[in-house]
Amino acid sequence: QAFAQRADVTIGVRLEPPHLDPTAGAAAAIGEITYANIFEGLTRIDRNGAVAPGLAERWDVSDDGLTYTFHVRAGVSFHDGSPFDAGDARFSLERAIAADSVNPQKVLLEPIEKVEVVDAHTLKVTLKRPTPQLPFVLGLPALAIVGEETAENNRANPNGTGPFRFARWMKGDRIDLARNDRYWGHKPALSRATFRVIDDPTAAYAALMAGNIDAYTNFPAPESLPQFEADPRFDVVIGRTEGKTVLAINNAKKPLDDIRVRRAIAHAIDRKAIIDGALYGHGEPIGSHYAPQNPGYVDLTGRYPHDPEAARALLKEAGVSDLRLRLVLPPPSYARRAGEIVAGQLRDVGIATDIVQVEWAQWLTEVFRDKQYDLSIVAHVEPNDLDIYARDDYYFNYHNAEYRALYAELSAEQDGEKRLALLRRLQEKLADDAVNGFLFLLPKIGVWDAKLHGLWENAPIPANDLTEVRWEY
Amino acid sequence: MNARLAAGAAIVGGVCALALLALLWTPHDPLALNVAGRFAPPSPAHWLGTDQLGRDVLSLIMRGAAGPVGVSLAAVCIGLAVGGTLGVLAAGRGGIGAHAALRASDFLFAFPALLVAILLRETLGPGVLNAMVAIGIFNVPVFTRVAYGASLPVWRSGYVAAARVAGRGGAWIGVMHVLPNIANTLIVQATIQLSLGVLAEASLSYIGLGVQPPQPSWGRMLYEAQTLLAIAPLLAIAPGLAIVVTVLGFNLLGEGLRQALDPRRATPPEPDAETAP
Amino acid sequence: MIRAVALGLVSLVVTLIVASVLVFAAMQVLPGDPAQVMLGVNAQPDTLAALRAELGLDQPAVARYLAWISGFLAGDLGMSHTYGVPVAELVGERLAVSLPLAVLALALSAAVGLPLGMWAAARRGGFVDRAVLFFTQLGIAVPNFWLAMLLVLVFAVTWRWLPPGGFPGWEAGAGAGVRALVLPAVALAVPQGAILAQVMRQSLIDTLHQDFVRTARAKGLTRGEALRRHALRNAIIPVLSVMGLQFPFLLAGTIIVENVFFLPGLGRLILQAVNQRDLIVVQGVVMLLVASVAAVNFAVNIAYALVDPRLRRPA
Amino acid sequence: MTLLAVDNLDVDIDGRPILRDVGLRLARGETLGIIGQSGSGKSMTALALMGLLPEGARVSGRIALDGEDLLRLDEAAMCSVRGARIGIVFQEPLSALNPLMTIGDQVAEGIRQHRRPARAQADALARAALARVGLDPAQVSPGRFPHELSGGQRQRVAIAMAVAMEPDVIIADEPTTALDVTTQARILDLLRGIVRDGGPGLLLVSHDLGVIAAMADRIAVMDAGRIVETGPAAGFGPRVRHPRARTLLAAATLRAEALPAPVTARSEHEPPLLAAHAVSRRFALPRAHPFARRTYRHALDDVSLQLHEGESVALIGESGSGKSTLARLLLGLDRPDGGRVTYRGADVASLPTDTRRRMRADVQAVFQDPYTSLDPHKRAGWIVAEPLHLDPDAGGSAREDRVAEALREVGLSPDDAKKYPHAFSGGQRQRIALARALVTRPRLVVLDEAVSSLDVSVQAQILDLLARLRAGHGLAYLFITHDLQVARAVAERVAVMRDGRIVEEGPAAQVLHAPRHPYTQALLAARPDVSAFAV
Ligand SMILES: Nc1ncnc2c1ncn2[C@@H]1O[C@H](COP(=O)(O)OP(=O)(O)OP(=O)(O)O)[C@@H](O)[C@H]1O
Ligand SMILES: Nc1ncnc2c1ncn2[C@@H]1O[C@H](COP(=O)(O)OP(=O)(O)OP(=O)(O)O)[C@@H](O)[C@H]1O
Ligand SMILES: [Mg+2]
Ligand SMILES: [Mg+2]
Repeated sequence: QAFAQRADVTIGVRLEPPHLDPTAGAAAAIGEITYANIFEGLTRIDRNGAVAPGLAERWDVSDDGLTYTFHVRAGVSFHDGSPFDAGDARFSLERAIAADSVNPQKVLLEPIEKVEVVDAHTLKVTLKRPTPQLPFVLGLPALAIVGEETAENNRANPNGTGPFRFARWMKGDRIDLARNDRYWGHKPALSRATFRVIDDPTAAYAALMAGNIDAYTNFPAPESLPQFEADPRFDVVIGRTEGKTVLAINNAKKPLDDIRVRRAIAHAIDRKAIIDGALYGHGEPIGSHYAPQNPGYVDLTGRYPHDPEAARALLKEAGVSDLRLRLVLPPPSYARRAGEIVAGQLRDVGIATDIVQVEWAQWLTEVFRDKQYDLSIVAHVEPNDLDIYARDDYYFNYHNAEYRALYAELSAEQDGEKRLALLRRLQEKLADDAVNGFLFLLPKIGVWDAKLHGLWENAPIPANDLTEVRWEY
Repeated sequence: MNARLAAGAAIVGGVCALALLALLWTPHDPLALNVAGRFAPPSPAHWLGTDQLGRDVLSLIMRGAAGPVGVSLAAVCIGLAVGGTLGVLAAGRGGIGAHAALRASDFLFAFPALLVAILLRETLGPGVLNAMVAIGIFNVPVFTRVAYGASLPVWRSGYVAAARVAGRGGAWIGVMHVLPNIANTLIVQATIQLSLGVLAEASLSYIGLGVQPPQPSWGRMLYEAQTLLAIAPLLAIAPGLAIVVTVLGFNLLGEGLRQALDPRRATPPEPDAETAP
Repeated sequence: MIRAVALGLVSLVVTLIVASVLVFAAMQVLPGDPAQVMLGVNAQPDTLAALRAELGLDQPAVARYLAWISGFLAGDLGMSHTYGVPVAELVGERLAVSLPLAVLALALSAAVGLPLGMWAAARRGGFVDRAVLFFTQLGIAVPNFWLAMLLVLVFAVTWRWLPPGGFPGWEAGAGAGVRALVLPAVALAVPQGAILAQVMRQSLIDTLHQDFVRTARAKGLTRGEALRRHALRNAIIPVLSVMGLQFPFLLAGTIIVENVFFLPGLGRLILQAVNQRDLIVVQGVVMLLVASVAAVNFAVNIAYALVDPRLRRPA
Repeated sequence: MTLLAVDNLDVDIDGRPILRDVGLRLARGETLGIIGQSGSGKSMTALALMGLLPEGARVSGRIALDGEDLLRLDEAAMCSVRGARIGIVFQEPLSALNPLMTIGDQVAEGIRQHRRPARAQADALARAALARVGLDPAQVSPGRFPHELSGGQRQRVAIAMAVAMEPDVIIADEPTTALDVTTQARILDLLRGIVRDGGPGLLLVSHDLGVIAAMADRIAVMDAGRIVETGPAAGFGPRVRHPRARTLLAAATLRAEALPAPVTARSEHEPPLLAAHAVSRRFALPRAHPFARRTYRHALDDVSLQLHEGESVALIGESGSGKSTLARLLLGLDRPDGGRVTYRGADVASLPTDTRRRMRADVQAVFQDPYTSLDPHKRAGWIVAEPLHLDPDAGGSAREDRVAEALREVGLSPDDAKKYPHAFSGGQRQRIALARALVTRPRLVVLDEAVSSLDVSVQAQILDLLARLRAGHGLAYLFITHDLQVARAVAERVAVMRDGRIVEEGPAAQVLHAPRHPYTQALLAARPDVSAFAV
């Protein structure tokens, strides 16, 4: 066709990032804009969730698993023109580990003993104990490599090594990126990219329909998908995230500390109705805290079939009647919608619920920090996060010695097969104890212009990697 | 009784009756989910069909009336109690105190109800009480102004002077003379505020600050129906119409009352009958 | 006149001081820790403490108030916790959207509402009057978010005449900016215009009953001339005060409409700031609103004085 | 040829008959006075001539101006008649003027409307018209706004607007009712002058016989929408036949022949019942800006007045002279800025509670307006009983008896206690107010313009009643009025106020017949003579 090749794209995002420094904020929205576009790490996580080389071309692991040697690329420079070398990498890591660090992934770097520069292109990381996860961790958005001089300005004026540089931010409306012509790697096809903040599902629908945006990679209103599917202008792509959506249960609170009550709740839940009702059928049921796409997954969804009779019987056995629970719901629509359905299902087995809708700030303090809740619904989007059930102070209040022992075993285990076996046992343990109500894996619903190619189908981490995005007519 | 008054009274009466009835009886349990039977079109079993979770829309609309009606009533009571008292006192006392009271109530105008509701939600947690207080606060300055304006001439009237000469104190005068004489004005304003209150409650529920789920609310129904317009337009039309009709009803009632109670329309006093010898 | 100006300034200052204390106090009782919100679920206690210190949240409340207010007086509204940019800059950017939007909405509502009200008053009791009354009542009763949604569906999605939302920025040209504001302004203006039409109508009818209108007619003016030359100016005073009340409402009461049209306005800023516990931004915006209410009151009073000579020179 | 001829004029408003078969004749240079009670249709007649009847009015009959029937004219033609050929002066001088327009513009507007002259020319004509009514542009700038003028000046502006176009007919609807006697006299002079030199016909509407007597060549009496009597002014009274017209005239020309004698002999040593000692009261005027010095209006300036047991005192003076302010101080409704008010010799400001209650029971009041002095939401019985809490003897069933007694005393029936104020006429309401004042068996009643808003005939009845009560109970009165006639009828002693001071005080006979102070003399001289109406 005679059209000039388009080289710009406008992508809708639900939340505006508070700032653009992924090393200083937990908001997923930061990564959704900066990851792989502006900032790069030593490693990167690709569209399938696998670890791939980033600013480190390759790395070697010592036999005891305690020393990692990263060979960083030559000829890389930051957007401001200053060159990148192993010193920048060390600075970035040390900055993240430091006592006054505000890095949201600081906890994952705890095994690091020290970071040394061997030469300009070699970095040595020494660990306190074997941590096979390290290359994956270093690929997370928060472990982006930053320049020493510009690190403190990244919030408003991010300076990275990625294929796009930051151009402009109209707060509340859009963030513009422009191609970095000095990029070390493969040049992206796009010369400009715009992220527009569109929070309201109806507005997102209208913006797509009216051609105001080209893509919405995490579309919040699955109910309108049939219209996009029927419209040849659009591609609808349903992928996976790592978002294990659970009905979190406060395991320390009476009578929820009684396993029979938790099992009754598990029986009361009808995942199909929830997935149909809240996600219009898009979403996979899960039976434990583990995503189906990951190695070692076991399908435990049959462990507690939907059975109101059984639920009622269990409650009776536990001597619980007139149970009234507080269901605290954070803002995302999957939580609000699923919450309403869960409340209805619990009502069917004689458990009354008070729904309390809160914003994140309140959820974080009330539920997450102070553990003042009975039930809540939230998607845990961190990959490989079985450790949260082994933590002392996690909001589920699940304190189980057996699980912790198993998890400790897993952490130290280097052997692949054994790891998988342990992973399975951990999943089964969680399901057995009915720690939480395990609902579904959050789908990644992408709607974009049919001529747009190269966007991620799945979301192993929250990101909109634009390196391979292009228009094809 | 004029036409507007009649229409307004009929609508408001109908909505209130429906809200009360819904507490005792609805065609279906408005909270009963049936995801498999969602988006059913209107049928004899479900007059307005079912919603995205298979609930009966008519039952939801009926039960949903309690929110706007209850909230706006409570909010008007707050406005009347605080604003009315403030206005009457300010008019009776006069001076710097009155000036301060009026300024203070005007000051509340600077805080849109929505903002107050958001702040309240963050401090007290979400719930219908916040909506009442937020809209109530919004009503305070309105009633202060109205009560002040209406009671000022009453405080200066001959019969208040006469009551003072009769040895009566300010409290007696305020209650026995001023209040009954400004009641009409306050009632008219109250119906107008009620209509605004219904609208405000709908807006607050629309952004999740009103009645909490699973209890149905018109504003939230509208919010949820927005993305379903193409699939089930009735889901958006039904609560929208319910809001419009209710607001219109209170509005008509207010306008009708204003007309009926307008002193200009009152029949002129009979000419003196005493001139005959 | 001088009296009005001076009194206005004094009450503006008092209002702002009272508001600042109230707002600051309200912010203190908000539950939720700004640092926690910024750092999310994986934040470690020492990380949180570090951030709190960085934001100055470890200081006692009184000290923070004094720091804030003294900065405020010096024209420094502080730094946004989340964005890390000066609040003034943030508010300025949003005002560049909200202010034109409010002005446009007010202008639209006045441009439509006032003539409608006049027309109805001139034909009171007639068909026009009834029609205006009916439609204005409907206009008031329709929730504006509902209207906004319909406008988007019709004018943006179906006909594609206007953008469905967003704001391209004024540097994209005044035309593009105004185009982006048309639909939201209409959504806001419909109920406000309906109110203005009703107020205008009532006020005109009240004025038309007054003796001086009869005097004017006795001089030989026609009904229309008497209305235009005598009743209108007298009737405009209550209309002015209603417009004065509407303006701050339009400036900030538009969170919902801003959401539907994903406009980067003040309403969304405040909502976002509350949710992210960016207290200093909330404080700043609320102060701005209070100041604008006071300023508009002030302007309305001046406008009264311009319209009404009785307020210019006391008898 | 008659200038204006009205025949068979009928007006209905919303189906209610307002005017019936009204017929009038007016010649050039002639003044026709229309009198009649309130509500008899005088204003409606005037408005019908202007074609300015309220909405919903239906007119039939004939209004011929120089032989042309105005009722046949279309609206545009009628507009060119209004102002140009018929001018009208309305009653209320403040509300009849547009507050937002300068007086010059308001006068010029009519000129521009009809003659379409150049702006400067219109302004010049307006200045001339203003000068003609005594508002010399050098002193009263045409650039002033109505609120910057006194009541009399405003009325002059209204007249200037009416005469600026040299109309053939001038209608003046109660042009002086809102004004005090001295201003009234000046306005009437002005109107008389205009009729004399310009030769227009003047239709003068008033319920005040004094005004009509001073002005009219011929007189028409209206009653219930009809003209019941017409004739030349000279010797009008004796010729009147219609019974309603006769009562009207009789009441208006009433003379209080017998001054009521003091009932109780009082001892010189007893302190006065109620007294003001050198009181002053000032009101802050609005400041130009917050830092300006406060300025005050001295409503009362060093005023002393003593009211003894059984005595009847009249306080007269023109509007704004401070009469009501003094009454409010005496009644304890307001506090003086200087001086003292005493009750039986004790300072009112520091009375012990029981004495205060006694004072409240002893001193009662009746106020001016019969329509606002009764709470419309309370029954007459409740209203009358309101002060009874002051009287320990009036508990339980005694209460009802006392109310019934008070009602009977003022000539109402005890059954009236159940009715609401709106069911009573103006005169009856003032009786209820009086009953309320009497129910505690007071020693003194302060009557602030208690009869001024009543019809003359009703006025007479109330005055009669007061005289009887005084004779029966030995009541003392403080009678505040701007009406000399009334003062003459009730008072033994008269005090004259002007600008917040008492300028003359003495026995009624002396002050009203041989005044010493020039102001009192002017007041008496300004009073029009109504003897022509004596029936
Ligand atoms: N706008 C109106 N609509 C209906 N009836 C009216 C209206 N104005 C006056 N009337 C009635 O018309 C009758 C005559 O009123 P009009 O004003 O002519 O009396 P008036 O003789 O001028 O009395 P006053 O001395 O009190 O001015 C009264 O019964 C009055 O109630
Ligand atoms: N509350 C007040 N505030 C300010 N000025 C007042 C107040 N009350 C009275 N005045 C002024 O005091 C002066 C005397 O008023 P007052 O009412 O005593 O006059 P009056 O003799 O009773 O007049 P009228 O015959 O019109 O009733 C007037 O100039 C009036 O404007
Ligand atoms: Mg009249
Ligand atoms: Mg007075």
